[in-house]
Amino acid sequence: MKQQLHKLIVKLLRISEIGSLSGLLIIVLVFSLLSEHFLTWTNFVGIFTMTAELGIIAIGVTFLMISGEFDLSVGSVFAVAPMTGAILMNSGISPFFSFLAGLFVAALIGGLNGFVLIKTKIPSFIVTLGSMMFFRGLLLAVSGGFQISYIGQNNSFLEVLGGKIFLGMRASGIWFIIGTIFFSYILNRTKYGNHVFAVGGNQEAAKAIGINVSKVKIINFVACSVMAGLAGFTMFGRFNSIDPTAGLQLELEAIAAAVIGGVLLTGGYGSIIGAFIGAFLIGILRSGLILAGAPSYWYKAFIGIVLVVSVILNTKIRKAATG
Amino acid sequence: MSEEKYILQMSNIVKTFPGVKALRGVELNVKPGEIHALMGENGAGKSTLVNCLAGIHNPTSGEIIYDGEKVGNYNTAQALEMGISMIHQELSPVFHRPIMENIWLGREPLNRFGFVDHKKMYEMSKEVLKEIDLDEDPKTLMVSLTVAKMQMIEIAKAVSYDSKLIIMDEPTSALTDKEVKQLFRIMRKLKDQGKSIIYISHKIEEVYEVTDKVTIYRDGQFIGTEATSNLVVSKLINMMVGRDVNEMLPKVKCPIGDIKLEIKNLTHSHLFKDISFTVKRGEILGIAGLVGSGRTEVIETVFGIRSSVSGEIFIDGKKVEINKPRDAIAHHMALLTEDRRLSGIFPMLSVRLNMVIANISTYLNKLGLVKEKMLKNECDEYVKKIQVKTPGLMQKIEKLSGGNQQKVLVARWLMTKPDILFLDEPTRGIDVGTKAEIHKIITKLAGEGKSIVMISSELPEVMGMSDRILIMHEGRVTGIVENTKDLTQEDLMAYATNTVA
Amino acid sequence: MRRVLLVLLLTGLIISAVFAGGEKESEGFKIGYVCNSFNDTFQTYVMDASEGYFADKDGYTMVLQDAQEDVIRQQDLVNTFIAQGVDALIVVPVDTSAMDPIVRAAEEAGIPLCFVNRNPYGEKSLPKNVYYVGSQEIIAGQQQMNSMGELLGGKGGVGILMGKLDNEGALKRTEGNESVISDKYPGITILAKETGNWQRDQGMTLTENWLTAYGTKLNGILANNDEMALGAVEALKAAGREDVYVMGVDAIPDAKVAVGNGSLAATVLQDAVGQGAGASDVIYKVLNGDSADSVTMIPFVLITKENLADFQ
Amino acid sequence: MTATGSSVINKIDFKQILQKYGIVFVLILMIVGISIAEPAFLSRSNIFNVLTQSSIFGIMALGLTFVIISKGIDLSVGSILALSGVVLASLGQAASATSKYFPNMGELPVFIPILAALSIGALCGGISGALIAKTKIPAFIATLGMMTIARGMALIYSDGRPISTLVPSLTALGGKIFGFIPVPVIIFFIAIGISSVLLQMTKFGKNVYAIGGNITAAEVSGVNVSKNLILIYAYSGLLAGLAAVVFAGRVGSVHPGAATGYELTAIAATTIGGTSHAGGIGTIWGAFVGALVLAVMRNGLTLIGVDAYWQQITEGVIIIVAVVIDMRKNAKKD
Repeated sequence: MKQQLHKLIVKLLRISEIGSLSGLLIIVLVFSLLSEHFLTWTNFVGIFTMTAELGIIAIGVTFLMISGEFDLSVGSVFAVAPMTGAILMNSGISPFFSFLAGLFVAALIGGLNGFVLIKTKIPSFIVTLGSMMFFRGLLLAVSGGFQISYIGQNNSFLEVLGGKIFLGMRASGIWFIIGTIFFSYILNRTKYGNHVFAVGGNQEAAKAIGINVSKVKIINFVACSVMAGLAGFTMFGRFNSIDPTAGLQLELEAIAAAVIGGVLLTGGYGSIIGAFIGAFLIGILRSGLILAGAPSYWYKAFIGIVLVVSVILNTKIRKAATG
Repeated sequence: MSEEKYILQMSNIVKTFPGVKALRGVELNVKPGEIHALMGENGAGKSTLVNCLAGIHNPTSGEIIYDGEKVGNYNTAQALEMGISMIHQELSPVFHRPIMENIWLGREPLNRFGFVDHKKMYEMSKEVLKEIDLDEDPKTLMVSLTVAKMQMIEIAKAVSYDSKLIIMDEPTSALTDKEVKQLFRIMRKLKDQGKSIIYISHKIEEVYEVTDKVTIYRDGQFIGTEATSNLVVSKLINMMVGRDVNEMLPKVKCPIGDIKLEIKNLTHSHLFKDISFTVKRGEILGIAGLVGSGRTEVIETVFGIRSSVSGEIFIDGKKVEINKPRDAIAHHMALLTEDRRLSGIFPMLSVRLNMVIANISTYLNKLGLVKEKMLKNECDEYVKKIQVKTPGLMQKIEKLSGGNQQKVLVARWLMTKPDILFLDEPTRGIDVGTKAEIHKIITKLAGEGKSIVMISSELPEVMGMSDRILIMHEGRVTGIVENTKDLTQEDLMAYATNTVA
Repeated sequence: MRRVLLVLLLTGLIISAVFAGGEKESEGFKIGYVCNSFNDTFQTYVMDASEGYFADKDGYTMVLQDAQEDVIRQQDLVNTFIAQGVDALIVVPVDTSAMDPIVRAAEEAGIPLCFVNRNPYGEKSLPKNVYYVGSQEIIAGQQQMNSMGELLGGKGGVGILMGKLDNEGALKRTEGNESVISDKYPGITILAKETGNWQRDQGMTLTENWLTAYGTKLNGILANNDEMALGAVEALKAAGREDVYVMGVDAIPDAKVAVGNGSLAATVLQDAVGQGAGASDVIYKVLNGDSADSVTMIPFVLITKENLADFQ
Repeated sequence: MTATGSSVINKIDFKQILQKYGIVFVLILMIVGISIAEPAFLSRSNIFNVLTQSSIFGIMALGLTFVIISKGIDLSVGSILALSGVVLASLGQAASATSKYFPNMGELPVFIPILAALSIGALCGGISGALIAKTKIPAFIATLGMMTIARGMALIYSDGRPISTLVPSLTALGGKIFGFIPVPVIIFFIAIGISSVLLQMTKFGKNVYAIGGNITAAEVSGVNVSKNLILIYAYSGLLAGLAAVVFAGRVGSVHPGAATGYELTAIAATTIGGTSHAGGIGTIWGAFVGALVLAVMRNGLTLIGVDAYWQQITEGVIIIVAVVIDMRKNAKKD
């Protein structure tokens, strides 16, 4: 009996999202005590919509981090992709093709990051720091600092990206859920997903088994960038306009979400559901503090503490689960 | 006709690395359904040979005939496809993934939508695990397994590839007796299925227990292949060692003083138990034993790198507490570690910094600044004294040869003016000339009244240098003997394999 | 070796490309313009107007620089301009409390300095050779609140979306909102006052949260700028609330469209063109030896659906 | 074996010099190019401008040099500057200030606010260091956490508002002595001096190299790794506090959003200066050169009238190029 209980506990601890999930529960509990408005459908929908963009990026970032690399340029891509789309749409190209073109540009940036990383063996932190600055600058140069609004009348496509759908939910929330399911599936159900884990977990072992490590890394950089671009488009869909400052410092929040969700900085471990929870937790923190009446800048201090505590907690849980 | 009977024939294999000729034209012939041991001292070339076979290296020249066909220039993935699997001594699984994904990594079963068929993978894994009698849920994460289990999974993987030839590089070094028994059972089962196993081990009793044939190498050369049952232990050892001990290292006797260091009942949770020994001033205590017998772990525990469960350490009769290496250094101990690259050198840093890092406090002036000139002079002095061949003190240490790197490390510890020196494989991977120089330094230090504990896998070295020899077997001391003229390598081997009559 | 050369070659190329971009110095006057941030949409309108003023005047060139919301960078840019020998400076302060060093530097160099849009001196008088062109921010807040008070009939609850808290405009506009409430509309309560950092998405987020927290008690939203106001409009649309009045400041094109379709109740035109051109005009006069007023106030105008046509 | 060793050494050729001093060449090339395009670049006042402009992120880069040599990273320095800065400003307000943080407090002796800034910086850094040393979480995470915590604390402490009107003795730290030597430059040079001495001539410095070079070997050689890690990050924080003093001196006011993104500039300066993220390699001199490259670039691009829109792009490219040069230098020969 006792042994069974122990087995159950270990089994529970082995769920890689257990740390973030319990953190989420605690925070939800605290805020519902602090504010009566917290546990309402509208609030939930509101938080979910807010979280969606961060979450979509966090999915890509997690996917990449599992294969053992970083991307600091996602915040810039978040603005570059919809900016490309907006410029094309305003020049009369159909919204759908503009959307594809925007994502293609995002994919190119990701490919470039991966390519430079593989070719020069510079740590991804530096490569993507450089491309973050480069593309942020390019944005400014192209836009002249102005936000670009969609001037056409064909709004249906933008509605699909970020419009309202039902019960106050926004399409971006749906994209977030679809992204989570899709990437969870890739990671857990496909051959490629196994290779991603193998490359991040043990590059040499992966090589020995004949996995093309460089290819996996480049593909993941592309996937990460495309997700950032998609997130940018949902934001564009919400506002019908895109600002060149959009997504500033979003890269660090996305990494924070991934890490809170249990991803290992060294790679080889983590889950998309974890990133989903991590992003949601950050969203809750942001809105819960406002609802509880704390000045909005408390959020900054809190997020740092949550980040550090969650990493320590995740490490401890992982140790306990694996003996 | 006879060729048909071999699954593998390697002949005239030569492998050179920059500056080293690791294999000088060796051969290896393995029949189907045979467990074939490879034996030899460290550096004999066993590992290089099997690495060539498994596709990790390509031989510089030579011929490999596998399954009746001449093969060459293949990589590890292709080797697996051909049916050659290797279970490495250092396992490298993908830790945070389940067993089944580790087994089928790279060849995951897919369903008709192109997704991984986890159910099928699970069933397939169950089957493979059953084949090797391993009762473990395929969904268990690798990281939560013991080393032995991970090894079994590696074997399962080899089985799943339907390998005809499985290479095992020292598979038992981290296993308990029970686990070893289980491994042997699986090996015999595989043998019965007609698979061949190449088995590398230092443990003589295991070789006799499980293998059919033994091939012996020495210094990159092929010495001979014999049926195990026809080979007496003494002949085996002779083939492995192959040279006269006394010729190489004439022992210089130094005056021996009082007891300097005493270890009492040192016990670690699982690595070793009840270790007690003493070392006197001016004495060299050799520690022999097979790889994995716990020698290194004992020394690392005394030095504060690992923590012990119980036991006491006395220096000059006074009990001391050592929890960190810096405690040990404060008690004038020094440790030359076994793995030079992992825990010895700072590869990218200068020779000078590598020398002084353990002892900077000595060269500080009142302001806490390093007295550069004094430090430089001292380093120069040591470079001269132990003849480090380096173009200058500011040279990066990774540019020096292994022997010179080792000398720098010796200098590092001598600069701390230690009374007790622990030397773990001080001459591993070092050319013969430098080896002799290091031996001279060690003898000289003993002459200065220092107490020295030296671990070595090379019996001639231990016998040539030591005053007394401590032998370990599976975490226990099996004997401490005086190094007299009558002592033979066979005697030591008997202790090391725990087969003393 | 080839790779090293290649890298150096590339570096050289970048640098020479950079030189190619450099303009040859011409005779006449050179004016340095340091913007707080090129990402600040309103400020780019001001900057364009300022540059445009000199477009048809021979012998005047204007150089634009971006302080990227960093006081130190702003100082560095001013010093670099001075080293380069500009004849006058126009500065949009990043932080109005941190302009002393810039004033001092201009004074030492003996060149005129004109602050635009944000006034480091507040009520105090300006030193010699230093000018200010802008609007009295407090008035924007008062105009907003007066109109809001009328719409609400003197009672209800409002939320204030503030800009960056360290910004004078944000503080003064909010102060204007509050002063009108305490003087004229004691029946209106301020439910919440939070910073949306001038950003549309943050304005939206805050509004969503307010809707949750205050529900129908929330009747009006006063935003320190249009970007945040438009964010609030989005949030209201999403929640299906059409009974909440939203007002912004700046009258950017998006906002005027929103006023036109009724989703935005009003915006206050801060005359970007007037300010930018006004600053250039001051500098032009000073450089030509004419006298200029040390403070030039450009009035605010409340834009509603009624008078929208006048501003298209 | 030994023969090959020495022959490598004797081959000191053009390539090696180029690789070793590549970044200095880049700097010289930039200076020469810019001076041709705009002679005003080489005026005395502009040279001091460049030095002043490099001082704040340069001082941070010095601390980051220690951190990166030890194979770590510190993302928190910009936020620590803001936190130390607002505290310093609140303690250093002049009696004439209109909105006083401590309304009933008189003017304190100038060393008190300075000491407060330095201690807060060192404390924040020390906490990051302790987290890294004791809980073994990656430096990236620990300092990312500290980055948002310190920024949040700065906002909370100052209630989001700038704290201005500092006492003249503080603003003097941003001014000039003898009418032409900027005090920030003097502070920067003193910090360079102290940091070089610390890194090159003390036991602490040697330990920093050892920890970055091979942490296991360092532990075995008796280096107190956790104590040194705490000291390394505390020193980085301390220098961020010093940068806050210079910031307050130059600006005469500190707002809680100050120095956002400076950590990346400082990391870039350190990296350009040849400090390797693989650990164990780097110099203070390099950090100085790196800071100069960035400052010269910014100043030069402005002077020769490059479109401001393109400056950020150029910065990104130069960082990558500089790191590529650096990687070539430290790469093992094939």
